[in-house]
Amino acid sequence: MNGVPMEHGLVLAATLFSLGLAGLMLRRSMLFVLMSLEIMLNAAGLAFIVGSTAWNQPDGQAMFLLVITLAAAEASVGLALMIQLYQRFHSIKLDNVSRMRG
Amino acid sequence: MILLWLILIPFFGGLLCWQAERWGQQAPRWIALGTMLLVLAASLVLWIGGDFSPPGVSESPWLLEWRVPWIPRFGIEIHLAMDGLSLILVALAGLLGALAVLCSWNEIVERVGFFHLNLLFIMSGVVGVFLALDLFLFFLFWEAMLVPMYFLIALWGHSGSPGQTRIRAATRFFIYTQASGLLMLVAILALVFVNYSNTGVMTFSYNALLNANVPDGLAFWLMLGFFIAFAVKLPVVPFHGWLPDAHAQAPTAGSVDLAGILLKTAAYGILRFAIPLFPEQSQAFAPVAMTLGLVGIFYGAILACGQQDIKRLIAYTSISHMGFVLIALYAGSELAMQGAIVIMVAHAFSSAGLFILSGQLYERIKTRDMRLMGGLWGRIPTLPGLTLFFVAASLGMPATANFIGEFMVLFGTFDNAPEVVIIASAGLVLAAIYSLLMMQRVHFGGEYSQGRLAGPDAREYAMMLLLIGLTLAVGLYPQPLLDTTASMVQPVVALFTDSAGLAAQAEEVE
Amino acid sequence: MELAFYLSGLVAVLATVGVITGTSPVHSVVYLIVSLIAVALVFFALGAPFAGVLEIIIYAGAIMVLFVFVVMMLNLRADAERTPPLWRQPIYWLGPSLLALALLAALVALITAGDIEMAIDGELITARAIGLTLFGPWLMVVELSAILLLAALVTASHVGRRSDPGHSSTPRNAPNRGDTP
Amino acid sequence: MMTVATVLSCLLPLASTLALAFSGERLGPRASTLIGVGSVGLAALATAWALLAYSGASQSVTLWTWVSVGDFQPTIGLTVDRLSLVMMGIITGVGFLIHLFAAWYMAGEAGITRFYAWMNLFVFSMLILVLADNLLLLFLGWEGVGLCSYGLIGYYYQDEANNWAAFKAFIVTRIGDVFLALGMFLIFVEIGSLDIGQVLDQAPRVWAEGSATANIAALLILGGALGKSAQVPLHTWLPDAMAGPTPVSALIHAATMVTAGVYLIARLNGLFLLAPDVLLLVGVIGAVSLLLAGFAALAQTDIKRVLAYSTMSQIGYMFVALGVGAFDAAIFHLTTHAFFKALLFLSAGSVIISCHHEQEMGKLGGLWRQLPVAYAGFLVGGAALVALPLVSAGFFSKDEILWQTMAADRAGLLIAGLLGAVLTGLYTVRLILGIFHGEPGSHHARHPEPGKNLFTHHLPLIVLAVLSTFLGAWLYPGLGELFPAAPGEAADTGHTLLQVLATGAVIAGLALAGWLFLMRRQWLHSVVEKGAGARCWTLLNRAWGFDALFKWGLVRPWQWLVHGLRCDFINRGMNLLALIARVGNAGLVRTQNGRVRTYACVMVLGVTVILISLVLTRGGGT
Repeated sequence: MNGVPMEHGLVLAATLFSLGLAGLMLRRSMLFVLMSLEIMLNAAGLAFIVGSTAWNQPDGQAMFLLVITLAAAEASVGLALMIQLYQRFHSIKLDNVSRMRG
Repeated sequence: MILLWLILIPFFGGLLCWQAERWGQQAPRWIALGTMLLVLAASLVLWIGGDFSPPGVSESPWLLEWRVPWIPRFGIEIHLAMDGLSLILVALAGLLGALAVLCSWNEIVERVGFFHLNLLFIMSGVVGVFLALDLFLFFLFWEAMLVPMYFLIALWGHSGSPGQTRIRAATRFFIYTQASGLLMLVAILALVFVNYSNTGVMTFSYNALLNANVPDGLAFWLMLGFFIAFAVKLPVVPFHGWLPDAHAQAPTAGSVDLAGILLKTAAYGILRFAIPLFPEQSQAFAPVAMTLGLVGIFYGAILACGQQDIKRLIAYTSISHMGFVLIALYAGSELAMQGAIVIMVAHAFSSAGLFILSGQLYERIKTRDMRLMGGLWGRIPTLPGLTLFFVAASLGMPATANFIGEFMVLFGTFDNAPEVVIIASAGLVLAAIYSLLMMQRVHFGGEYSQGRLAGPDAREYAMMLLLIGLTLAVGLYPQPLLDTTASMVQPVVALFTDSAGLAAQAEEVE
Repeated sequence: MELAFYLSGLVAVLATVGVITGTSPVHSVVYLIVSLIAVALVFFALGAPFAGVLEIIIYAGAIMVLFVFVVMMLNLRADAERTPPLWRQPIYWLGPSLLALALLAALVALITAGDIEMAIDGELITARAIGLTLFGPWLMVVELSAILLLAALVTASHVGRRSDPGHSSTPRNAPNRGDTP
Repeated sequence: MMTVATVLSCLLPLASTLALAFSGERLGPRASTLIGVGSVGLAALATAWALLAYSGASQSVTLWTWVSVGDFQPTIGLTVDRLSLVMMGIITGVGFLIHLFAAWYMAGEAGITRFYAWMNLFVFSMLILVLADNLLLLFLGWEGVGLCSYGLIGYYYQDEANNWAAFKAFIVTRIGDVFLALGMFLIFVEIGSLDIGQVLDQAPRVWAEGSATANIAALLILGGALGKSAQVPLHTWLPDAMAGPTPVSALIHAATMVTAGVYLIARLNGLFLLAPDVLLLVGVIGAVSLLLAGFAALAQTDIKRVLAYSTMSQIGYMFVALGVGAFDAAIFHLTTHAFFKALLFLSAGSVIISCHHEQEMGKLGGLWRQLPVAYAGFLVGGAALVALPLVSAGFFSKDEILWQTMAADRAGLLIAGLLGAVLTGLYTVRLILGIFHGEPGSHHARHPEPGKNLFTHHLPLIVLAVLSTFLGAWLYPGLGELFPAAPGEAADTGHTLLQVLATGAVIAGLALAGWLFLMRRQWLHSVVEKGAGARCWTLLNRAWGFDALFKWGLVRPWQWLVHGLRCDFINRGMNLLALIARVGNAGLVRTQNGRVRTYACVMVLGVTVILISLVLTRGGGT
């Protein structure tokens, strides 16, 4: 066997993604939700890199750059929202903030 | 072209009324009245000038016809046609429309213009239903009637008995009729597609679809689709839930229109579409339809006796009367079918009379609860006597139109279905019970409260005299009416009975 | 090289588990940084050093610093300590965990069912090649990322600014206060 | 000429009805009375004209064709023959006298206009009933008189009880009318015509004698007749109908409307002859009614109720006559009965008004000196009612009935008739003694205000009194050729014996009455006070409990039904659909709770399901 099979790289990306998803679903604190989102975006980026290196093409890495930009933008806006949230409600628990009554 | 104008006049009249409110409260009323009378006059002119003898083989069965393509790709046309039945119903709609305007003269004081816009739009839709021959156009008008009626109930209705709001009644009315209308749309589309796959021509034309060769099993379901749509509007008993609420909450004009014309569109639909399009299936379905009619007669009568609200009582009597119409339509004899038409006209007069009277009563004593009435005979001049007349008409007193209709139906049905007639006759006793109960509770007995109330003014008196005159005229000399519709009814009866004959032959051959 | 991949992959997974199960925000943030660095190592192992470097600089460096700042600024420790009793109960985490597991299983099944006969031999993709791609056919994407970042910057500075202290006593009744100048 | 007179006599009451009905309250009581009484007077004159112009042959006039659809061709057409002329004479003649009396009786009442409008409409409807040349038009008159009866029984509308009496009268007769209507349907379907002449012509050709269909048709018609003529079992409305003003009771519930059933059966005699079993049933029902009503009349305390049961009983005689095929005798008795019963009711009305609306026998008494005219009226009318031999009109007609019954060999009916004669004597004597003799029972009876008006009070009573004597019987022209031969026309043996027998029955009744009510009054009181006697009294007073039977058999179940269905359960069933929608709504709303985690979970669930299904299909595909 020569090198890492591509499946393994993808499975790693999938595992990270699922973990991020689980965090998103489990946690009520907005901080953890944002971190889970970061994990998921990162997993997506990993998948791009795996693809890029497997095909030996640089395009995947360009996509990774886009993903990382997105993550940065998302983190900055999300954190800004979180600060605002905390100032208004003195809590970052998303359940406390929800106003919809089903 | 005059057919198109019959639809457009109320439409434009409605728009004019809406705008005319800026010129004062009275302007929309006069405009609406004028428009209604114009439609009435136009139909009367057509009636006097028309030739209603049975058409020859090559002649068109229509008195007037007007068609232009509308959406040629789907074979949809604006195809209007008028025969005796449509003419009578259009004239009836014009008359009751005028009465509806008159009876809301003092009742409606808010948004007068918009009110009359809705009244005239209903009128426009109803006339369209009576004239449309293209099935798509028919469906369009069928649905177009609902919206203004919805507004009429929802915006100007009484917030009557506790727990029953007018919005709720309006919504219920809308949902019932809309849902059933969609069922009809499905049936229409299925019919058109079957015809398309058979002939390769996409058309919604009535004449073409009459000859559509629909497979037996499917035809039965399509017939049922049409039937249920009309049954909801008629209303036939399991689908009657909207009627009492709508009547009880609607303003007087709404009740008059609803009972006088809107219910008739259903009977018209059965007569024009459900039976001719599917004669064999209708024939097979007749026992069920008649049973439903019987159930309607008794159920309506029993419930009418249990009501406290005078308008609900009248509404349930409508269900009972429409039971007779349903029986007649499926009896398969000319006499019965003509009788059904007479009942339709008679019921329009008598129920309009009763609704207008209960509206006038409401204006005087501000309640529709019969427990709060009693002894009004001594308190209001003339009005109770007028009520008694319409009560007598409603219980089928001879010399009123209702008697002619009911007895023609019973005479005509007895040959084919004596058992149905025997049971339905008991309905005559029930009619007497609920009609007189109303009289007892409202006008007789001890006086619930003191004080003399105003009698009818000239406007109210004239409306009542007109309705009484018409009821008596039709009751004593219905022949002009019958002659007008004969040429329309005879082919339908022939279709109905022929298909029975054919079915019997087919069975023998097998 | 394979060894580096598998080892850092394992570290990344474990660190991520630490992130989502952690109770203290600060610990979680640190776990996340570990996870990101491990992923960066994976990139190196796969032969994408440019991406690895970017991962460390931007993710672990810039973004996570933001997180740390916010955690410190809001002093979230106290908030975090109150949570455990609630979410230790299996009812709260069993469902989502099983769901994520099922998704993972489905993904893995799909990936392995593909029969991809492809291996990553660790050949380097140089920064030059990436640069040529980025400023060649992907120029539009770069411009778009720039605009996205600008937009994020404007948004974050607008949303995140300190609101008018006069209204903070009745926060729930004035939800649109962010719009007032 | 005759037809013009006939149409005129119909139109005059109708015209006055319309004039009165649409005048509102502009006409004063005087003008209303003038129009109301005058029009019927003119109608009576027109009828007299028609009688004079009558040539012996029946004449028809068709005004217009009512409805014409296929075979269904009923007309608005009148036929005048002997029978209708006799009926017209009674309706307009007796009707006019009663109207005249009403002018005295109703003076000072509120709503005179309404009263005369109803009365004239009644006269019109009744005339249409007897003149109609087809069954549908007859039905118009038939229902019309029912409606007028409703309106007039409930004339004093403020009292709830009167209205319910009117309601009951209308509904019970309406039940009979439905049978009549069904009979009409059957006749039309089988014979193909509603014209009475054609029906009678065709019926023997279509139906064999005694065939099932003929029996059913006759039975249905009989049902209609029973309702209108208040015979068992549809008789319960008549005593309650006495709630109306007394002239109404005289005109509608004694002289004319209640005898419409007799007229109907006589008119359709050919149909009933085809159904001998039903004809016999007519006689049996008549006999039962006459006995039941005769007994019930013994135990009434209200003088009008006594007269009401007496009317039922006398109509029972007419039914007996019809039952043995003696149609002429039935109409004869109808005529004389119209005279003497109208007289009795009007005299009773005179007493009632004089004593300030007191009509309980117990509170009257000893009035014969103060109210001589009413007393005379009661004596003459009572004599005719008990059929006092030779001097009274009732004797001749009742004798004819009994004789025909004997000639037809119906021993049972004959015995019932004779027993009925004894009962008639009993209750008549009791009635007269109760009102005019003995001690006054109340203040009003001690100081009555007798009617003094010669024209409107004395004249009708005197004319009717004259007609109730043998003169009235002589006036009856006989309808011989109109009906098939009655059984008694052939034989004559035993007629004298029967007359003696009948006279004996009358005398026995009177003697028994005299003995009981004059000699043994105290004993009688003690018997009905307690024990079996009291129970007997209650049973008779309630007329054998038919009212309770109807109440528990029909009215209560109906009320339960109405009450049970009031909620409109079928509609509730349709509302189930709405309920389902609402439950679904409640369930789905719960998912829209604004929690990101829930949304994420649902999204992930969806993605997972899609992916798993992808895996499975791929596994299956390759």
